[in-house]
Amino acid sequence: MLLINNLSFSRNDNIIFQNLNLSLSNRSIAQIRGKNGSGKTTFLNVILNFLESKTGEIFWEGKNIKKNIFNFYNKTTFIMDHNTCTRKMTVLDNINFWSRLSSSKLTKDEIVLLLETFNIQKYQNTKTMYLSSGEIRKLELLRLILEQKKLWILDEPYNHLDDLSIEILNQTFIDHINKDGVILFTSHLKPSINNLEVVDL
Amino acid sequence: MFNFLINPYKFNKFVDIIFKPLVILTLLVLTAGLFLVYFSPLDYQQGLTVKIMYIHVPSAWLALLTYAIMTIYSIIGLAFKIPFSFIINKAIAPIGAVFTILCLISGSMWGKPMWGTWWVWDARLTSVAILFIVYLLIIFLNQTFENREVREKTIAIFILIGSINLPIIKFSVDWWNTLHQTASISKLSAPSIDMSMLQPLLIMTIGFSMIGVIIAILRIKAEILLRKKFL
Amino acid sequence: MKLIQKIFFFFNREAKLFYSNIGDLFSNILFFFLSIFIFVFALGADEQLLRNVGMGIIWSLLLLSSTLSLRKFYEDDFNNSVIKIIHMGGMSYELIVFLKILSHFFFVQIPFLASIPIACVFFNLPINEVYNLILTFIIGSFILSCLGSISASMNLLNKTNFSIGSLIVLLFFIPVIIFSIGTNNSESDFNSLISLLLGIALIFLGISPWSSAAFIKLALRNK
Amino acid sequence: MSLRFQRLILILITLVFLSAAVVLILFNTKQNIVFFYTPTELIENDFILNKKVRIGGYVKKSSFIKKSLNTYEFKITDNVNELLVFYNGILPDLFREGQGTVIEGFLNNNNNIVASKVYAKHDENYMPASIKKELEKNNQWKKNYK
Repeated sequence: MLLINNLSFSRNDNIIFQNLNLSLSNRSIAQIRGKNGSGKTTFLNVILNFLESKTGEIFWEGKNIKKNIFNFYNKTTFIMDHNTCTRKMTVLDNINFWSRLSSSKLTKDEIVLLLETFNIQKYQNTKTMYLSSGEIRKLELLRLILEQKKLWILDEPYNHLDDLSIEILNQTFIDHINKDGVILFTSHLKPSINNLEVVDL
Repeated sequence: MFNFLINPYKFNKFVDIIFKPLVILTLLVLTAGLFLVYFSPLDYQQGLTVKIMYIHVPSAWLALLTYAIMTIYSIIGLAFKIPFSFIINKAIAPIGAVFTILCLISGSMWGKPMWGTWWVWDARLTSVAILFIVYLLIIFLNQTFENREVREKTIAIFILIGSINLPIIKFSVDWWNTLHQTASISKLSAPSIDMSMLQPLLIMTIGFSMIGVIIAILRIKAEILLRKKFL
Repeated sequence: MKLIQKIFFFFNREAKLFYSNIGDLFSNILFFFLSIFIFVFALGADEQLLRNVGMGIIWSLLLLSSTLSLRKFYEDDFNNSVIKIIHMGGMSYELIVFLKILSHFFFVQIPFLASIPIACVFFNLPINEVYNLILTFIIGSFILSCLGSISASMNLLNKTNFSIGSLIVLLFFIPVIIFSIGTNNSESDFNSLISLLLGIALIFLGISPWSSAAFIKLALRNK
Repeated sequence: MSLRFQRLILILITLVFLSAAVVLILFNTKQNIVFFYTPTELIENDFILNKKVRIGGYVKKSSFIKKSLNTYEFKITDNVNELLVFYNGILPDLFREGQGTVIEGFLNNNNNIVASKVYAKHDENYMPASIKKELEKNNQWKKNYK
């Protein structure tokens, strides 16, 4: 249950966005639309407390996130628009590191099964710098399922993906919502997901 | 009363009033200082070479004073988030650097006849040289970062870290027995410098600090105008 | 309990990263040995001169060659925002910096330690000077890692000239060099100098997590 | 492990480190960054033969002998004990008996020094030459060196 009331942010006094209100109950998905440079990524960073908001607060499950930030982080996965996997490490090393970092309960063969669904299993032991950008993007999105967190925050999840992968991604979104998760993502595409809440910046 | 030191607009108003009289006063003080130094007596030990003291000592004091002012302003800037203090930091860094190099050059010119060598590696001289390097680093840091906020905060933190050097310079003569002599003025007993030499020294110090203040005013005003263009 | 496991896997990842680009380390050590040769050729091969001057040269070359690997500290982890993910994984920035300093100490400074005896042979230093050099380098290299972390985090957004970072390291390393070479002339008593070096190491260990974390937060806010 | 709890532990660790560091540094700053030793200090921590050493003190009155052109012999003392100094080279013009001086040189065996460099140390009193003459005239001039 994510609640944002009259959030405003300005970077050396030119205002990026002003008194923005949003409330996401369980089993809900929201999309943030806006032209480029309208502050979509900044909005996500402000929600995750990487940027200081000028006014307004953010509540997760009724508690202000500034008070106990790690409980909030413990239940959130953040997929950024740029790739965060380490280029010099192999795909499996990255996945092991992520799963240990978020102490996820997936076993080894479940992970291999996951790789097959995203059909990047044949690159298991190659370094990520040799993968194509689409495959790296899929590896990033794989972290969503790997960490099994309640709140998903994604930044431009659809770029670099082919149609088949977009279909798989939408399917994972719907499965996650049915298991009463919360999803918030920014994109300029118009995905075909029903009861999608749209926020315009 | 003192918030012209913190607020740029009040600073501009205050400065426009006092600038002209300050320049005239400085010229007067400096000419008076020149005459006093010319007629000041020779030292019983060193004779004529003591006259270098009238440049060496004021520039040394002002070098330390400028760095102390910059430290105070970085604390104000970081703790109370007053942007004007970063402008002042950027403006008076070169002034401190000039005073330090003046102090080093006049010191080594004075050292050759007195001690017998241009430069000796002892605590006081090395720490003043380090202070000069810190000043140069601050000036270079001012040109590195693109983002203004990052640049100001980084330099402010760097000034704070560098301020460990101030006590070392001040007390280096007392803590470790160095070739440089201990302070003549700050002794608790009567100052071990004769009255007829103390007066020109104080006059020259006032003259030097007024020159410093004038240049600082000009640089700060220029910096404010520069900042307005971007704001 | 989970935090200790995370810390262990943080080091695991650092080890993997270190072994994946081992070439960097060898280029640093090669720089160290090549500059030793240059000094020997510059000074001429007279035995007695090299013996007197050896410890000072080795110490300053160690310092210079360890400032080469400054950029690697936070640069690539910061650019692909892995720091944000680790922070979200449950580690505060100060802890990340502390672990980075430890891993830099183990993976960069210890190989230098291994190369000191070979360098001492080139300068045929007496055995007690070699012992002094190794002991002071262990403490000195830890101070170097702390200083490297501060100056690397200070220059995260500094795209233009990165040499300011190594200037800062050299500037704050002056007292350490004075004391560690001081262990050589025998009037000053040995263990008071070593405890002085330990004192400086503890000071830098105390301030570097906080200042580096502050710089990283500042850089993250203005990426 | 909430953020504040982690930060609290790190604050405690830093305070422990800083206090230990301050104790270590203040305890033994005195002896080792020394520009020069006084003769007594040198004699106390037993001579170091043919090791470059710097000694500071005052030139003993009436101990200054000019052997030949540019070679001198004088005693350096700190009013407790003294050392004999041999030096050949140019003396700084401030150098004379009773004046503070710093000597760099090597100790040979029977506690005298072959100096390689002699600095004249200027103490912190400045006084015009004219007043010194008057004081000498009515002989209140006394040189009390501590």
